[in-house]
Amino acid sequence: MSWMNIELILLIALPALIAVIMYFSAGYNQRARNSLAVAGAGVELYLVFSLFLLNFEAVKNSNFFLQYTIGYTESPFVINFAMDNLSLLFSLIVTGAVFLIVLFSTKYIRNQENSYFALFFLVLASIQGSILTADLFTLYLFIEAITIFTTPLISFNKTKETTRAAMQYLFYGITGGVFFFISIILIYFNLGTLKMAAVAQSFALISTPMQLTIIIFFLLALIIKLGIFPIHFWLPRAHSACPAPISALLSGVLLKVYLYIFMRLFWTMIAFDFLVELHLSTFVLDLALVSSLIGHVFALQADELKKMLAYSSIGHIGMILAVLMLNTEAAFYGALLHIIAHLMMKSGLFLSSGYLLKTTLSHHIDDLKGIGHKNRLLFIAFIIICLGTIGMPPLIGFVSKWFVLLAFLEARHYFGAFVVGAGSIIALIYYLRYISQAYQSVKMETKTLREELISFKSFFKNSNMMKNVIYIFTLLIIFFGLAFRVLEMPINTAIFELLNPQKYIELVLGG
Amino acid sequence: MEIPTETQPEVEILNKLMKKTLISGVLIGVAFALYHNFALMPEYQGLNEGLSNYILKSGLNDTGSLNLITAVLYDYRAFDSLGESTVIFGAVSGIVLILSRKMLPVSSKGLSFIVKRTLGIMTPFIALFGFYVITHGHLTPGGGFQGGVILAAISIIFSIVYGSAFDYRRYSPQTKTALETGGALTFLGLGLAGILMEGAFLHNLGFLTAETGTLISAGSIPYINIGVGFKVGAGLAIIFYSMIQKTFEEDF
Amino acid sequence: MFNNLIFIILFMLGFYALVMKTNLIKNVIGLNLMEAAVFFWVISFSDIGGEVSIHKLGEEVTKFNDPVPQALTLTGIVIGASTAALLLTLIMELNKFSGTIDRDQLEELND
Amino acid sequence: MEVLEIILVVFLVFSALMTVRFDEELISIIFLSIFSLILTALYLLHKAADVALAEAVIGAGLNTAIFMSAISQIRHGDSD
Repeated sequence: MSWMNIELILLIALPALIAVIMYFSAGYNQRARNSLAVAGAGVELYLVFSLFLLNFEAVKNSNFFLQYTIGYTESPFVINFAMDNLSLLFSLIVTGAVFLIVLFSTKYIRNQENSYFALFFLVLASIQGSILTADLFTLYLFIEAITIFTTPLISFNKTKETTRAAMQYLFYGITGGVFFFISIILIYFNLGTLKMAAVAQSFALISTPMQLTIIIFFLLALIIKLGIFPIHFWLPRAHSACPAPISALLSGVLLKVYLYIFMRLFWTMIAFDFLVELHLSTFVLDLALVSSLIGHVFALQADELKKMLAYSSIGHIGMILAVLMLNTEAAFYGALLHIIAHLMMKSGLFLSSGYLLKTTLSHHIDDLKGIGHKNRLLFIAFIIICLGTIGMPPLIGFVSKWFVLLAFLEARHYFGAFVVGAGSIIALIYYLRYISQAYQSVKMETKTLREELISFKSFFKNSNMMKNVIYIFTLLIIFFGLAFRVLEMPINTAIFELLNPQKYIELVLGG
Repeated sequence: MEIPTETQPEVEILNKLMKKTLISGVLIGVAFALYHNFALMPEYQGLNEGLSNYILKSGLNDTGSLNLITAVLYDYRAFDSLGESTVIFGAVSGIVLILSRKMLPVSSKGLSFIVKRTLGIMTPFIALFGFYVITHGHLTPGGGFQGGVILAAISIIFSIVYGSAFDYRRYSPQTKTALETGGALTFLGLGLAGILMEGAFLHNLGFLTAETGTLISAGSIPYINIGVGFKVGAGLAIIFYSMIQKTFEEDF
Repeated sequence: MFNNLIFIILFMLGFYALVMKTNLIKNVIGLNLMEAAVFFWVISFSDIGGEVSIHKLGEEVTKFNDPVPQALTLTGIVIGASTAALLLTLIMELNKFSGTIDRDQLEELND
Repeated sequence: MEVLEIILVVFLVFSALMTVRFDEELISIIFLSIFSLILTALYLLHKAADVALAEAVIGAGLNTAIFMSAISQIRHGDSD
């Protein structure tokens, strides 16, 4: 009996339970609801972190492995949940970011908090589920669940623009889901199993054209979900339409979860050699690099702060995907470090954009005039995070970009190195455009001034928590920039998992 | 709303035609490639080896459910069904969130007297069929999802025949939400009972098992079916009602 | 083996409606067609000429159809229905805001 | 059996074609409903009773109702 690792189920069930409670808390005290939300996310974080601390020695020696089996343990047809070093790392960073986002949203969201938090915690539960599951169909279910639960959150503000963005997001997401389903069913018909580990063992038995079909459908689904170049239109709209915490969730957290699923599928389940054999790895590498370049270039012409940030996300995700495709140890190191860095930076940027844009008339760049004068300290934090994204030396963005660059140079892939450098330079331009705009001193017309002041006053009463969250992100970026070697151990153990999928396979099938 | 078009219509039509042909060509190409690959699929022999073989051999012994699909859905892969009902819960709360303004049901008078009377006679039978499908999920085709949708269909038919305000008055949204939650909690509770009694989440409860083929057999499967049935039925009814409601402002 | 052909035809028809039609409702219908095509293919492919996979009391059936793909399909159908409902709700809202459900017109209104 | 299946499949493809072809949403939805019904029959022929029941109830019943309610709302908005 697998009594031992029941924490894994708890990690999924706890947010789901909180979501149900939240849904029925419509008429109740707002303060109690907010505390419940913070407490729920805090307990989740505590659970994951305690898993890390309790098994510290095991993680260090990279033989950390937890699993839980649902139902009949003796039959081969059961749903497994497994946690190895890679899932632990992702679970840890994702839960940490989500905790901070929840803290931010308790003060940011002012209407219909019950539905908001219900859906938010359902998303958290599905994220944990998709990270922990070792079963393909359950993974499909969780991916669909993420798409369905985030859609109402995107249209939370209920304007024309948000509704349209949400609709587009759902169309693309469901189409991706259909492709994912086809892949899964093809795998089942060929191998008669849905367990990732069992698929990994016998994937070579499938005929080559069928392998190609399966891999292409998986790739299509994930490219749609990640917003890589040919199918990236939905991403900037969806990521800029929703409320700021949801932007942070989508851009900062969810894209990383899809990257994790990508790694799980193409390193643990389908060995990477198949991609190389079928000449798909170079294709995806080039596609991702083009996507990175296009994302950065489009960010140049974006006239809205959040749209610019979303396009910049496309650029960064493309870069991470490209460097993963190099399939070397240095590449993994750079990619994982940049995943962590981008998670912190993009969440921080979106949250601070949410704070800043609450006081302006619109999201347009012209309305940002003088915003730096109004909230000095916060805007300095914003600039620091921007510099991190560009890649300034003492910050984590620099460290991660440096390792990515080294990985490209080591593999003698000079176009990749060029894209990393060019991306940084373009990013410098588009961030400076906004920063200079923010520090322009303007003479405001009295009417606008008064309008802004009114929204200002009512807003600033309760906003210390929001500021603090942004400062926490800033401090984290500075801290990890100086002490990035703290992250070395967990990242290296995660790389061990990517390089030795055999361990995961044996442990899942054996236990 | 009419949008004025400034460009010459011929050019536009030509553009559209070209786009259409191009995309159709691409689609046909992809279709041929797909067909080529799918034609290479080996003849399916899922029964001779692998997991389905296991289920066909010992599914009845393990679960006591005659219907093997129910055995898969509510026992072997019960977690998936739990996730699926969570997806419906999320969709319901999402739709309620999207459409949440001050709303009243559209008031229509409904159909003629004869239809109303006929429906009055029919309703118990439809409900009976729904409950039959739910409770006999482990013996005959059907189960919680299908039966739940049949129950939701009663609600839909009522709104068509009697006018949409009728069902709203009979069963308030609160009742439906309570039913939905009750169903979900039944499912979850049975899962937790599996931990306490059998040592694994959503494990079938052995002590409930009776003689195979009777109504109350197959461990916890009938109870899960009932929970899922209520959940799905109430959830889909909520979705339908949110969609036919009309915003308050438009009535002015 | 003409099931493959039917699958491809239906799938491509659905995909065509999803990509080429500008009416949003037709896009949802296209998505539904795509899903239905996949499910139809799954069921017809997993049919190996056996019985319905339900045991009969007192009878020993030797050949069943595989129940697993059917269970997966069931899950897929239910998810498809709830996504269709969500999509239609969003389209209704969009119609309320902009008075049209045409993709091109929405695009033009936006600029 | 074979003949019945072929006839049904022909009708299936025909109704799918009609669904895509017509610009009027209402006709499309009616054909989608017919499509689902034929699909139900095909599932039954393929000995998948559970899926057939689900398709009949969800595809032909619930989906049609939901589509119709959406259409009626959208049309109502237009006529005002």
